[in-house]
Amino acid sequence: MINIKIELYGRLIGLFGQDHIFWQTQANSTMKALYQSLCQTHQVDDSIKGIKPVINDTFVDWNNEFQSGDVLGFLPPASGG
Amino acid sequence: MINIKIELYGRLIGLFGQDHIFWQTQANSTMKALYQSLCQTHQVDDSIKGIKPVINDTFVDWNNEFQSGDVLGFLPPASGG
Amino acid sequence: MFTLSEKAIDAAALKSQTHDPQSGGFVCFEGWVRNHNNGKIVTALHYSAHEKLALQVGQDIIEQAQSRFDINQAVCCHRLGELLIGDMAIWVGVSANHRRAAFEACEFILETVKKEVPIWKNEHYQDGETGWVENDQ
Amino acid sequence: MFTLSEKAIDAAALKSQTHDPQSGGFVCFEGWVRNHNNGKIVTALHYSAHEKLALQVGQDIIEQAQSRFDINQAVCCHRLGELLIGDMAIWVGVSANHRRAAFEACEFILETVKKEVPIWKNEHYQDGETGWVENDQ
Repeated sequence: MINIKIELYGRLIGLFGQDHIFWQTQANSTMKALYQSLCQTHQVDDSIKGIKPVINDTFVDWNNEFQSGDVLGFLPPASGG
Repeated sequence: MINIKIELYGRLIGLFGQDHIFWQTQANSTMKALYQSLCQTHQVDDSIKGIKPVINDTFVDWNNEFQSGDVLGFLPPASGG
Repeated sequence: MFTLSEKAIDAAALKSQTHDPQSGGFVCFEGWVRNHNNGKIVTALHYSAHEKLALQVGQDIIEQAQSRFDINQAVCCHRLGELLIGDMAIWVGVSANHRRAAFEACEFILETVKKEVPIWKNEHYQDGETGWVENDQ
Repeated sequence: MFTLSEKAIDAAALKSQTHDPQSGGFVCFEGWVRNHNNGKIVTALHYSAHEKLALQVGQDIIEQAQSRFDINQAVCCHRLGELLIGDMAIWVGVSANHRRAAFEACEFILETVKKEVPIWKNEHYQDGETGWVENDQ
């Protein structure tokens, strides 16, 4: 098992009730699998549609894997301006 | 014969070398006839294309007639902004 | 409102006329005197107008914009007299609930004022010549 | 340049960055906090961002505008934190030799920033509720 920090932004803060989560998960997991298990655990009904995954402040693909100590982020559609 | 004042604007000032002309002409003349005789007298080769005739600060038609004491104006295409 | 100004245009004062609490967007255009035109070096220019008709035609354009676009406030001021490089020749500002209408109305006012308001530009060039410039019709 | 500001946006300072002698036109957009949205009365709002990515994406949009349009200077600043009605949320300013490019680039920057820069709006309503607003995709 590895430790990661997950950062939530915009409406995801409202959805998960917090802006960051410390999480333990198995190694070699993808961003997509992590997000889905996060939704399941928090009983949040959400799809990945419109959300952009980020690892250590860099946009990544949903199939990217992460490592212990990484900071992961999930960014919902922008609503600036 | 009647007396009128003619005001020139924009590039017409350059063309006629002055911004106003006091003029004596026969009664019942149209704006078009006046402009043409003005060009002829001042040896200016110009058409009425793009020019707007004005009598006493009101836009008029080229076929309008004017009266003694009227102030006539000829406005070339605008170039503000 | 459409106005003419013999002095430097006060953009801040004009802008304050467009502010209101329901407006979400504000678009403004400023026309500045450039140092070049048609390949010649411009040092200054002079704007003259048929003032009475300019005010009348300008105000009519503002009212056309108000009826054609979903905007709140629209203001335009055109400078007259002698201008140097960098001076402001025209200011157009529009506030609206939504941004698209503000952009459209601002551009409409600018284009129509340039085409229809009886104002004329006389450019002074570096070589000492001057030239009456006409906008594309 | 694209910047974020925790304090009130200083439009005059941003505008001075766009001024240069060859520019004949300047277009700016200001987004103001409205007192209503989707039929609810808005009293305030809060903008948050992924700051590092917001700066990166925002700067990329400015550079896209520079290469797509014939413009001279382009500047955008987005406000973060707590804003009240009438406060400025975003400022976009573009200078160009000709007006059309300035209008097009200003609108391009605004639309693309709204769509792509990771900034989120949380509206506070008169009834005490708050809501995360998403722009049309």
